[in-house]
Amino acid sequence: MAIREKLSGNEAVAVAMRQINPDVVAAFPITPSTEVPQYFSAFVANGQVDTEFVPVESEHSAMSACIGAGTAGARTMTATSANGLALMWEMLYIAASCKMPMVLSVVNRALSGPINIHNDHSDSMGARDSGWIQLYGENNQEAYDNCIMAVKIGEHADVQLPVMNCYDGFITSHAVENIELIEDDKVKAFVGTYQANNFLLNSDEQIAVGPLAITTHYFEHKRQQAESMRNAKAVILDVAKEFEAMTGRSYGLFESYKMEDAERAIIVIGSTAGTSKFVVDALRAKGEKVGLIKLRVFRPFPAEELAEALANVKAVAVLDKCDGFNAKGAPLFTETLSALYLADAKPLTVNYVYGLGGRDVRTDNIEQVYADLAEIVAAGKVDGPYRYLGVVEA
Amino acid sequence: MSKKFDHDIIPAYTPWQETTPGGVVTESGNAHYFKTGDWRAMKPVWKTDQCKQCLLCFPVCPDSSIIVENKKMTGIDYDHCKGCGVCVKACPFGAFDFVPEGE
Amino acid sequence: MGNMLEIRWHGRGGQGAKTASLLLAEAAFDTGKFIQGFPEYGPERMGAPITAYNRISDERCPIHSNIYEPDFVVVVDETLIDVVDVTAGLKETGGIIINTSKAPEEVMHKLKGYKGGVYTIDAREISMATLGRYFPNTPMLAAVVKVANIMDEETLITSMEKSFHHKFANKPHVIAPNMEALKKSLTEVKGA
Amino acid sequence: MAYNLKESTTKPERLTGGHRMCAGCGAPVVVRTILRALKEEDHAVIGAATGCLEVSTFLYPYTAWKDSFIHSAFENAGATVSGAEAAYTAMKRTGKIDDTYKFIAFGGDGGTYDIGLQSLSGAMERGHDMVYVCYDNGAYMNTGIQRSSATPKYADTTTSPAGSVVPGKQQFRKDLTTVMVAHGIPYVAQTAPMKNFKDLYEKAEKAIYTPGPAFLNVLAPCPRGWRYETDRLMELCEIAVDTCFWPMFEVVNGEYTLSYKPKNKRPISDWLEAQGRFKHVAKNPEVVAEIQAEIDARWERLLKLCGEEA
Repeated sequence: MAIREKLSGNEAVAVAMRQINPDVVAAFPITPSTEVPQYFSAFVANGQVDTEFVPVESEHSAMSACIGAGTAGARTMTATSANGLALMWEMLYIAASCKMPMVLSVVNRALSGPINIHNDHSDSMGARDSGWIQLYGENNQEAYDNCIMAVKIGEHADVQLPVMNCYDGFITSHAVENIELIEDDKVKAFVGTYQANNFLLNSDEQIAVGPLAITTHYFEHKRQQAESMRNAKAVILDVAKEFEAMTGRSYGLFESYKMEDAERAIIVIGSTAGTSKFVVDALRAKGEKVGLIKLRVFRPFPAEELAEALANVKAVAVLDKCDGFNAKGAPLFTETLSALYLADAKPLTVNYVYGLGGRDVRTDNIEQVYADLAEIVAAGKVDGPYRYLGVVEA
Repeated sequence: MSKKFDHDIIPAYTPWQETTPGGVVTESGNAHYFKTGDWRAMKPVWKTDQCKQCLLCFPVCPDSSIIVENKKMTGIDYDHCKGCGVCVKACPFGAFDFVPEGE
Repeated sequence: MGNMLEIRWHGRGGQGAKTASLLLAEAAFDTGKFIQGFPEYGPERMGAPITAYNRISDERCPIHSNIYEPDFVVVVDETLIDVVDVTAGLKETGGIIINTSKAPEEVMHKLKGYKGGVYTIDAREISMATLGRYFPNTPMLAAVVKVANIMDEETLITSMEKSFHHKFANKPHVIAPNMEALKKSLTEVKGA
Repeated sequence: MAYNLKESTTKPERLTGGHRMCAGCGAPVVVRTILRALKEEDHAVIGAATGCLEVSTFLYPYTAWKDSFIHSAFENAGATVSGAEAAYTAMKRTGKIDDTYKFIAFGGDGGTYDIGLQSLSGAMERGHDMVYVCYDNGAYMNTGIQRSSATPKYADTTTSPAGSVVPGKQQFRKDLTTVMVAHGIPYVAQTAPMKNFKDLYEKAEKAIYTPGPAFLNVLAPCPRGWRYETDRLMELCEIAVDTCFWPMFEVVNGEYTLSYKPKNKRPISDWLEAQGRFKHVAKNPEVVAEIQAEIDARWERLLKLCGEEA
């Protein structure tokens, strides 16, 4: 019987971490992720977990300590946001290259500058090619559920990669909403005990981690790492099935909302998906054939699945909560385009960069996108595919 | 990793399917199998008769190449000795000659 | 989203408007509702005007934007009426609840012709009388529950008693005064 | 047990030959001695900052380390090893492991004095039971002899070249050992490979077996960067110590003790003239006097701290 609760996203993630009871948590405070180590350190202080909490002096050291702990054989977790993730950057790549499972909750926040504490996805999107699996949640429930599933995904023998559990700063992290928690013992059984294959503290076999690998070896190591990311897709789905059997809550690579006969669709990540669903319902009530795809897994990118889901759509708007600064569309858009290019069906596609620095995304913003899509369908072409939503124009 | 290699020494250009995950090396100290003796231009030669077994040559060697067994110097590991000559200078008894390699 | 009630709180940093919105969410949650309680965050510190929000409904609300057309507005600090557009977007089917010693008709002229319900409560007087210190949260919470008819009074009292026992586990002596403040507030809201 | 060189040779060699450090390098000599100070039955996790030592001892697929070893990056040996130590504490507490492990991080002066200072400071301040060893060769040797904050004044490096206007590095070296003393950690020492290695060995032993964080600053001559013949390693160490360029001392719970006082303090010109990196100034009386004055002032300060007569 699930536990009915009301928690903020950060509280929910901290509770998940308590239930997972990792060996080591090393973290440094940064808004809006700060509450995660705060709540968690209270669990440590009150003896509710067995974890060694390492209050490091920077995010770079947080990730470094996590790498030290993880390679030593510990189940390891941390949390950060924005500039904290940026400071970890170098170590993100190294963690992934060590093929080291670990869960990093990224409470998404705009990356400086200018400095801004509010939500967008520029932090984790910038780290999209660091070799980490990236899961994105819409609300506190998904942040909690993803945190638990992330442990199992990353530690799977076919994967062995670190996982980012991303959710929207303030909007999800600080809003209190209803949530269904899983009983402690069920979480414990679900994640099981972590047993690393090779680890520093194995007295039967001393190992060395983090070599200099020159041209005769480096490429093969990266190729092997890439394979783990490829393997992750099936594992993510298997773990989701197992999770559904436990909770009744179903997860995939993305969620298709009213897409069966949809002619116009939006692809979006995170909390805006909720606001968009509200709009889809309202437009559906008026008889409009609109739908929504909420991406949950950005790495590995579900290209084929996404192309298939969009096969019968006439026009699709890809919403990016960060700019790619390539002057030609933001990350989700360019990846979606690549997916569609290799598929047979190619709906008309348009990009909207929206919500930067916490610019509030209102239902009427989303209504506007569906209205624009109607115009695109009518015109049979896209004029100006690189658009901004909610920015103030002269 | 589908294949086992001697002493975990993964050959150059090993297929990615067979290399070690994350670049881990599971046989500690396998650098022992890498010979650095051919780096040597000069060679220390131990003169048993002049050696007083003070062992001062032992800790100064950067390449762990002074062989000591049962607290006695027994020889030089030429597989790894790079010929730096530190042992030669460290010996208070002149128990090493330092000669060009090949002589 | 039938039956969705949207509430906006105006307060000053440090006065507990955020806490009050979370308390309201908690009380509504206890009655089986789906709730959202969230502040609008900024770099503001003590004293700066802040805004917090509640959504309360019978099913999970997927919207994650701020609230622009609230059913009710709660003003925790009456001096804010002069500096913040407190009735912006406020539905005339709803109302505004202001913490002041004045009667509703005495503050109405400051509300830019707002035609909906205007209610006042002297949270300072109630708080001082019951708690001996100024904590406007409990009175404001009681007032908005009563005015917006979020739940019946008995349910609120039961829920808050439970919540106070949890919250003040380490200082049980403040539970009774808080309950008194709650009950007193339910009877002292003025306006219609 | 008192140090005995002969006895210490019975300890297993924990750094094998076959690594790719330069012939005559001081760093592996330092490392070997420190590892000998480990009890034979104790395991160790060794960490290293990116640098000569790291890239030369763990060039895939070869590791020269007999103990478990981790490298992650240049600036974070302190944090990385503190993470491993935290894992040990947690896993030992929950019964997942039961062997005894010691934690030692090695960094060059670049990875310690400069880019890794924050990470080192954090690890020491948090009180992890670990030893951080700086093998100080006074420049970024791994990238090709660039100046660091440990580089001596006037040294010719590739980023502080001796030019016609600017005669090499323009600043005296940072006194990192004192910075580490200011952390209030239980054990800090400065040492060098000397004679029968008693000082280095005993300090390593104390550092490893003092509970809590410890810091060792160890002189590690670099024949390539300092420009001297490789066989003069031990002579260079001796000159450094006897000129008081590199005093040997320890600080136990804040109490300074001098480990070695030269009977005849040698002039700093001996140090300058022994190395090619000072060739452009070694015979310049003004420069020599300036350096001598600084060396003397630092030495006097240290003597006072150690309660010694000048």
